[in-house]
Amino acid sequence: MTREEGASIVEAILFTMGDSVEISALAKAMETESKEVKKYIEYLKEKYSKEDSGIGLIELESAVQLCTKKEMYEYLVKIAKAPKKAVLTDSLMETLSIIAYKQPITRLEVEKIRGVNSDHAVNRLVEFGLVQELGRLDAPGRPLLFGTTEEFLRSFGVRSLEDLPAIGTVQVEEFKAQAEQEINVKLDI
Amino acid sequence: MTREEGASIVEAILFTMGDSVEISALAKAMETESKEVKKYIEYLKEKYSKEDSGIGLIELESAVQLCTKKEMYEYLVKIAKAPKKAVLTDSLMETLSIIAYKQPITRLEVEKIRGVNSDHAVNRLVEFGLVQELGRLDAPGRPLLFGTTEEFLRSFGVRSLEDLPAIGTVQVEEFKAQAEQEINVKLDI
Amino acid sequence: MSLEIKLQVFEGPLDLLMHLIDKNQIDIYDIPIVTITEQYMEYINAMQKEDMEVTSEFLVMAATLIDIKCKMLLPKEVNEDGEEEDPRAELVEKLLEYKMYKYMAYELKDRQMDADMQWFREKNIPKEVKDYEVPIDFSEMLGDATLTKLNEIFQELLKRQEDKVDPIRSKFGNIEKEEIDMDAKTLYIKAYIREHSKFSFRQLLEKQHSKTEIIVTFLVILEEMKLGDIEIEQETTFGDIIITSRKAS
Repeated sequence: MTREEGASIVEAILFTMGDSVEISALAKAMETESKEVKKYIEYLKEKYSKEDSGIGLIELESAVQLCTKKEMYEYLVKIAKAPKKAVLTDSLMETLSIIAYKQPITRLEVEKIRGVNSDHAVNRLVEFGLVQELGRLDAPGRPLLFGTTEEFLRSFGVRSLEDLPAIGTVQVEEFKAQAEQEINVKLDI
Repeated sequence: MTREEGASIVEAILFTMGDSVEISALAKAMETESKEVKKYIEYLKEKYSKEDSGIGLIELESAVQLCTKKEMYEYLVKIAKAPKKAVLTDSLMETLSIIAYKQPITRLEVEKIRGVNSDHAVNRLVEFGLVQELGRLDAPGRPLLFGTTEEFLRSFGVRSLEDLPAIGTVQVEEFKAQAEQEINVKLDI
Repeated sequence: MSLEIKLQVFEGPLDLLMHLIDKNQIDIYDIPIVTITEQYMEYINAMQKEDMEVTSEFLVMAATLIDIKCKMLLPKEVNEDGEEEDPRAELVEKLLEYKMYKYMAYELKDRQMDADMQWFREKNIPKEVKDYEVPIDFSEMLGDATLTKLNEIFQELLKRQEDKVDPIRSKFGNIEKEEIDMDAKTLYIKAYIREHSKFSFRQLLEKQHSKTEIIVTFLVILEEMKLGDIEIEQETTFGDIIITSRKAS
C-alpha cells in the first residue's frame, strides 16, 4: 500500500464515521500496523494544511477525527444558520407600545388591553432584545413583569422612558373630536 | 478569492452539512456567483480524483454532496455499519422504473402499464423517500402526479434525470432479436 | 396440454403473460393466442384451487384474451388505411411496454448496487457554529416604525378600549342569531307534503332562508323518500326536483 492509498483509506473511514476513530481500529480495518497508520495520518495532516483544504484533522490521545477548519466558521454560519428576518409586525408593534407605556406589565395585562393572547408577541420581542423581564409581580402566581430594554431606547432614538411622546386625556379628546368630524363628513354627503 | 480558497470553503460547507447543498445556496453563503462556485466544484473534483483522496463529490441536479469513493467500500464495511437501505421488491422496482421514466405520472397511468393496482407500491416508494408528489394533473378528479426525489438520484447513482439509462426503440429491437433468437434455438433442438 | 407451473406469485396479469411467453419461447409479435389463453386459464384455475387471491385484474386479462381469440376466428378488420388489423396488436404493445420497464427496473437495480458502495456522512455542525446567534439588524427590523408610530398605535389601542369594542369580534360582519327548531321544521315540511300532491323542491325552498334551513329541508325530504311517502324525479343534473306526495289529502 502506498502512502497515498493508505491516506485515502484513512480519509474515507474518518469521513464516514464522523466521530473520532482509534488508530488501532484503523490499523485493524486496513490490516496493517498502527505505526503505518500514523504515517498515513501524517500524510493527511500535510495535505490538509494546504490552502485548498477546508478540512482539518485533530488528534485525540490515540484517536483521530476530521473537522472543519476554524477559518471556515463564518461561511458555515451563513449556511447552517440562515437568519430569520426580524420584522416588527403590527401585532408586535401593538404589544411593544403597550409594554413601553405601561411598564412594568405582566403578560395578562397586555392580553387584557389587546383582547388577544399575546404570549407569542411578548416572547418574540424578548428574542429581539427590545423587551426584557424586569422581575415578578407580588401577586398570586407571581407573574413575570416586562419592560423595554436599552436597545429599545437606542432603536427608537429615545434617551429615557420620560422622553416617550406624551399620552393622556388631551389626546383622547382629540380623538373624540376627530370621530365626530368624521361622522359629520359622512352626514354631509 | 483564489480557486484554492473557494474550493476549501465549498469543501468545508459540504463536509459539515453532510447532505447535498444547492449550488445557489453555496453561492449565497460565499457571496459570489453560481458560475464561480461551479469552478470551485470543478477544482474539488480534480483534487478528489487523485489517488490520495478517499472522498468524492457527486452532483445531483443543481446540488452537490460529498461521498466516499466506491473503492473504499471494502474498508468501510469492516469498520462501520452499512447504512440501512430500503429493500425494493420487484413490484416496487417495476413501479419505480415506470415513475422514473414517465414522470410526472398519475397512479392510474402506472396501473395501466403494470396491469395491476399500484397504489400500495406508490405509497411505499413515497414512504422510502424515493418518490414524491409533484402536484395535481389538471384533469377530472385532479389526480396527484408523482416523480422521483433527490434521494432517488443518490440511491441509484444517477446525476440527473437525463442521466437515467437510455430507454427506447433500441431496447425494443433487442427484445425482438432476442425473441427471434430464442425461437431459432428452439428449432435447433 | 398440461402445464407444470409451480404456482408462483406474479405481479399481475402482464407479468404472468410475460412468463408464459418466455416459457414457451414465443415471438412476442406473433403470439399463438389459443395456446397462451389456454395456459393462462389453467393458471387462473390452479390459483383458484390453491385459494390464492385471483384479483380482478387477472380476470379482466382472461376476458381480453378470450376476446382476442374470438376476433382471430373472424374475418380480419381493416383500418382506415386499408391495412388489416391484428387483434393482438394492442396487447403486444402493452406487453412490450411492460417488458421494457421491467428491463429498466433490472438496469436500475444494477445502478443501485453500484451506488450503495458510496457512503455519505451525517450532518456535523461544529459547536461554535451551532451556538452562534445571528445578530439582529435593528434598523432593518424597525423599518418605518418610529416613536410617533409607536405612540399612535398605543393611542389607538386606548381608544379601542374606551369604546369597549372587542378588537377581534368588531372585525366580523353582522351575525344573525339563528333559531331553528328542528322538530318544528320537520313538522312543517311533513305538513306541506300532506297538503300538496305535487310540488317542486325549489318551491319548498322559497320559504327557507338560511343554509341550515335548506339542509334540514333536504334531509327531511330524503327521510320521507326512504319511508315511501313521496316519490322524487329529477330530469337533468342540477335540475329542479319534482316531488310527488302519496300522502296528500
